[in-house]
Amino acid sequence: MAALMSLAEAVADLVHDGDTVAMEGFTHLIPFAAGHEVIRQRRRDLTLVRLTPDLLYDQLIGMGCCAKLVFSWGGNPGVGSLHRFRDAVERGWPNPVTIEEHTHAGLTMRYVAGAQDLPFLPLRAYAGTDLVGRTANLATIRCPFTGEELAAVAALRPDVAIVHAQQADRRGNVQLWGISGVQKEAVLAARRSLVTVEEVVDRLEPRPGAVVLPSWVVSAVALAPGGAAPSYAAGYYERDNAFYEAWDAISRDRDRFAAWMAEHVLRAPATVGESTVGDGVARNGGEGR
Amino acid sequence: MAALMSLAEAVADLVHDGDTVAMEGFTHLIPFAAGHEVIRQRRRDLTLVRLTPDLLYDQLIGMGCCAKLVFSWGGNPGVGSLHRFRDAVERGWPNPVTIEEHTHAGLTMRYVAGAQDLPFLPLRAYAGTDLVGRTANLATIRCPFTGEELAAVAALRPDVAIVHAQQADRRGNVQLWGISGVQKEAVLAARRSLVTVEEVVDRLEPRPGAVVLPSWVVSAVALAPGGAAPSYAAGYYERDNAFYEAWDAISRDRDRFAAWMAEHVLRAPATVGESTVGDGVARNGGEGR
Amino acid sequence: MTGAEVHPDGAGPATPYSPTEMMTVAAARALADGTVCFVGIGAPSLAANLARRTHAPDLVLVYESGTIGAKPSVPPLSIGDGELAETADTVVSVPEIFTYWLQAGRIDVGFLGAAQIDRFANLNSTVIGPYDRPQVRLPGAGGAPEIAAACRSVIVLIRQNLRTFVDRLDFRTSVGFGDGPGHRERLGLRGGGPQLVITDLGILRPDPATCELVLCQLHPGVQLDEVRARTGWDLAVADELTVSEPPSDAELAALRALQRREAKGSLTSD
Amino acid sequence: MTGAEVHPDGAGPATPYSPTEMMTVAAARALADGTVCFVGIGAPSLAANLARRTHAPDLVLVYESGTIGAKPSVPPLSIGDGELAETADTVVSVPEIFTYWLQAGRIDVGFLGAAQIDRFANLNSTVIGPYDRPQVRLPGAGGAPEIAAACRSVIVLIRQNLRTFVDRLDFRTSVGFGDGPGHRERLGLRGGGPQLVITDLGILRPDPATCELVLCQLHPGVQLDEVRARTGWDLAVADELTVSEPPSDAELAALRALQRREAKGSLTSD
Repeated sequence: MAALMSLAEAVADLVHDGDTVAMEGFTHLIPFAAGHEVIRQRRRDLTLVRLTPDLLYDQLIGMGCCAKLVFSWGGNPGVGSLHRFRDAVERGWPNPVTIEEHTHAGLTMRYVAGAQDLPFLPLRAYAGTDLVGRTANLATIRCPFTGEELAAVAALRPDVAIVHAQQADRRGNVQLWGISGVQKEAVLAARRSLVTVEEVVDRLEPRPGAVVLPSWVVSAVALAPGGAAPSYAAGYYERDNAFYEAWDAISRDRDRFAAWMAEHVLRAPATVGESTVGDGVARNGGEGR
Repeated sequence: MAALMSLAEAVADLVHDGDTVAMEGFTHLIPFAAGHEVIRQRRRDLTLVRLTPDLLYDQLIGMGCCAKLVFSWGGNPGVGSLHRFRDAVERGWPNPVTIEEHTHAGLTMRYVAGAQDLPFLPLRAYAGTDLVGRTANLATIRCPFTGEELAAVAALRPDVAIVHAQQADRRGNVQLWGISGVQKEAVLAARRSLVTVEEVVDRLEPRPGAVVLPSWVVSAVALAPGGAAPSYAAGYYERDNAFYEAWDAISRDRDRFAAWMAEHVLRAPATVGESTVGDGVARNGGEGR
Repeated sequence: MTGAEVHPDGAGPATPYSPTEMMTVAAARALADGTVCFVGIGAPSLAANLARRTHAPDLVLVYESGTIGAKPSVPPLSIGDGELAETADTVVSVPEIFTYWLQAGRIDVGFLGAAQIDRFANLNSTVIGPYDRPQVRLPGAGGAPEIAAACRSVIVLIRQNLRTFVDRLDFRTSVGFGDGPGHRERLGLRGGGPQLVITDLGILRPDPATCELVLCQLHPGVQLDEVRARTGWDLAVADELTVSEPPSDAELAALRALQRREAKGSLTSD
Repeated sequence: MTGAEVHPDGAGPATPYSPTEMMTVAAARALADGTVCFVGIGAPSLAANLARRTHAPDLVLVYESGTIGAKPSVPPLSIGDGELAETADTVVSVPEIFTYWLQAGRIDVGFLGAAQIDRFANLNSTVIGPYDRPQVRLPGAGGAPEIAAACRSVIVLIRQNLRTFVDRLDFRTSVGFGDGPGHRERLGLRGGGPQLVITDLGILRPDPATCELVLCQLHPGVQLDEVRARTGWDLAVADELTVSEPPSDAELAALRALQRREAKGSLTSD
């Protein structure tokens, strides 16, 4: 059963230095508030996993939380490069970051294999690309019926998955809707999971296209209204496109980045144990606008 | 793009003697009307595929349409045996039926592999059971990362998949909701597909838990109100449990079975080309009550 | 599924009950509250729904039709009954239920029935007689082999007699402890296997060392000799054989109310 | 993504347009109505949405975020923009979009961009310089390798100059025709590969025999020498080199209306 706790408590409980952490959300429902709490709690040596490391991972990398990045597309969607990601990979600042690089399909199936508790899954992918031989957790496998050779990816079992959803009920059942990406797979593949939510409701009203995570497969639920901003939460708020564009200039320079993070993320600490569901973490919403 | 046509035309067009035909519906939305049309059009030598061959397949087998059955559980749910299925397998009446027998998980993954256009998928299944060595399209495979041995099932690509849904729109987009079984996978795995629907509507209103099949992956849509009876169609009518119980006695005796089929199925022909969407096939509903 | 009524001897509750009712009540009692339970139709569904109405209101019922957290008011006649979907926390596809949920090891308890069971709690639900020349063709595997393989623990519900408790299965549909100690591990099965076999006569559990079923408990009024006579092998018996608590009035009332609703549902579904 | 405006010489439509607009219009024209199109963000999305508003109202737009049949009123800034989901025929998970839809070969046309392209239309979107000591680290593969592998046909949109049209890729992210004839087949790739490369200078198509890109069409006002000078290999040129029809007033109006809405969307999303 998911425990309802404050975001600060949940991150303190669930995310440890050296963990493999997947924060998912495919352009929608990106768990910014939770990622910022990870930054505030100064986690180190994380292996960060995410199909689309965008602004949130740029921030985590730039703040020195990340030792290794497992990903398939690292950019600022619709804008361009991730400068903190590039600075880490190109120049090792603030620390060297090793990478394990996949295609969307391949990394997706790593999660799916994890969620199914299979050691691998086959797929048609990677053939003929220079990723072959350079990317760990990628192999080939021969079909026992046709003899055909396919790609195989190893299951991914993060220590923690962190996702953001629109709603949880008071028992910790979670519902999210709209573009749902690989959030279900990330949570089901992970050993522990944290779901931040826009609100806690008495009853989850079934929605078209909703993904429901029963309370008993979630470790903790934390209230974090606005917790996906500057990405969006369908039914709650829209994507702050202007901030995505502004991030390009903020993140290009190391000092300006550091100053921005100090002002907008570090100076908004949610002290462990201090806050309770319903107030302590609401502040995370709306930052970076 | 799915063509809207009468059920009789659709079956005449899409289902040929000797075809591999999957009629799916996991206790819900079983395509009885379409199966009855297959019986009326006297298709022969079909390889019939279905996780749960229940009353509809008992009827198809008893009427001599089936040469081979690929399945995982053949019974009258909540009641007992399928007598026509048993008569065919135990005594070869009205014709011998060969079987390829799986577990639910295994046959399901055969469809999933087909829908993904993979030649096989691995799963944790069958190990230690007497199905191993007796069941075709089942092999073992070794994980290239861990060395672990898993089961592998070959992709299933039916010639035709037939499913029943609540609604289609006028462009042939299909929506079904409630328990959705493996219908999506069956349609996506098949070379051709027929969807019968309770009604054709101007616009599909998104529903919680709905499966949507875009028109461009469906071959034909035929109106068949009541077409899942005596199973049920969520939002339209309930399961006729009394008929499932009555079927035990009707089907136990060859002559009584033949007489019942003559009266309730054969005598309700939908002539090819005669009917148009909106009337010709409505009669199929409610039979067997 | 009815049997001769048992009349308690006055020490316990006064309501007479059938051996089948005893079996169902024993199965319900085995489910701790909060357990995630993979349920088939018939006796298992009845037992699980009885538990939910008595001591285990937060039991999580998962049906192979894809309904997770179903809370039916009537025991379903089919695993796809509409009410399962309507009352569920979520309904997923059949591919998903077998991969993300069952195979992934998320289920605490799986219920299984069978036509035959052997001393290692292996089960046959496929065929009586030779596979290629069946004497009785049974429905087949369904979800059973993977339930037997993957659930943390399995409860088998089966009536006990010489046709069901056999020395050698005609077909091994689902693996209990295979050929004995270590066999599940060699097969790579991840669940704990059948920890409880509940019959109309009593309750058996696997010996932790030999994996063979041991009769641990008799239902009230059942004699040990009768159980031995209805078992197709030389039955192991626990040193301390206990006797089941008879169904309480509350349990019987809840069970019978469920069955009345079930019977009504089956006649009025149109 | 702007360029010097082209002023038609009076024979065609009167509205001046940029090379980028020509490129987008050419891409839109390549999409027949009813085509099922896998769309990325930026130029491809703009082109597909332009086609939908001009000659191809029944174009089926599939985005890798899982939206199938999306009908956005504004070209999305991100493949996950809310309006894609709101207007889609259905929204599926990312695992499903890559397996049941893309991998299964259900997509007619995939759009790709890249930082580098070679003569066999292989693409680099991963890195400039050595992989382990990158000069410029690019976003990486995303969905591109599987789009390149599985779609019935691929359209590449890329600006043409000596940085993009290179003799040797720094990294092969997505396979066009690999090392030449037969290579796709040997790799087991099922789609037809890049059939059209649209640049700001003209249009290239693979030679059916050699698989090498051949310049087939120049955009109005572009000289052949200029294209050769902006290509990092000895460019093959078709015997009959045609000239693109300039963007019509209707096409330009529709395109600019889309871009105005896009710009507005990006400023007022809060």
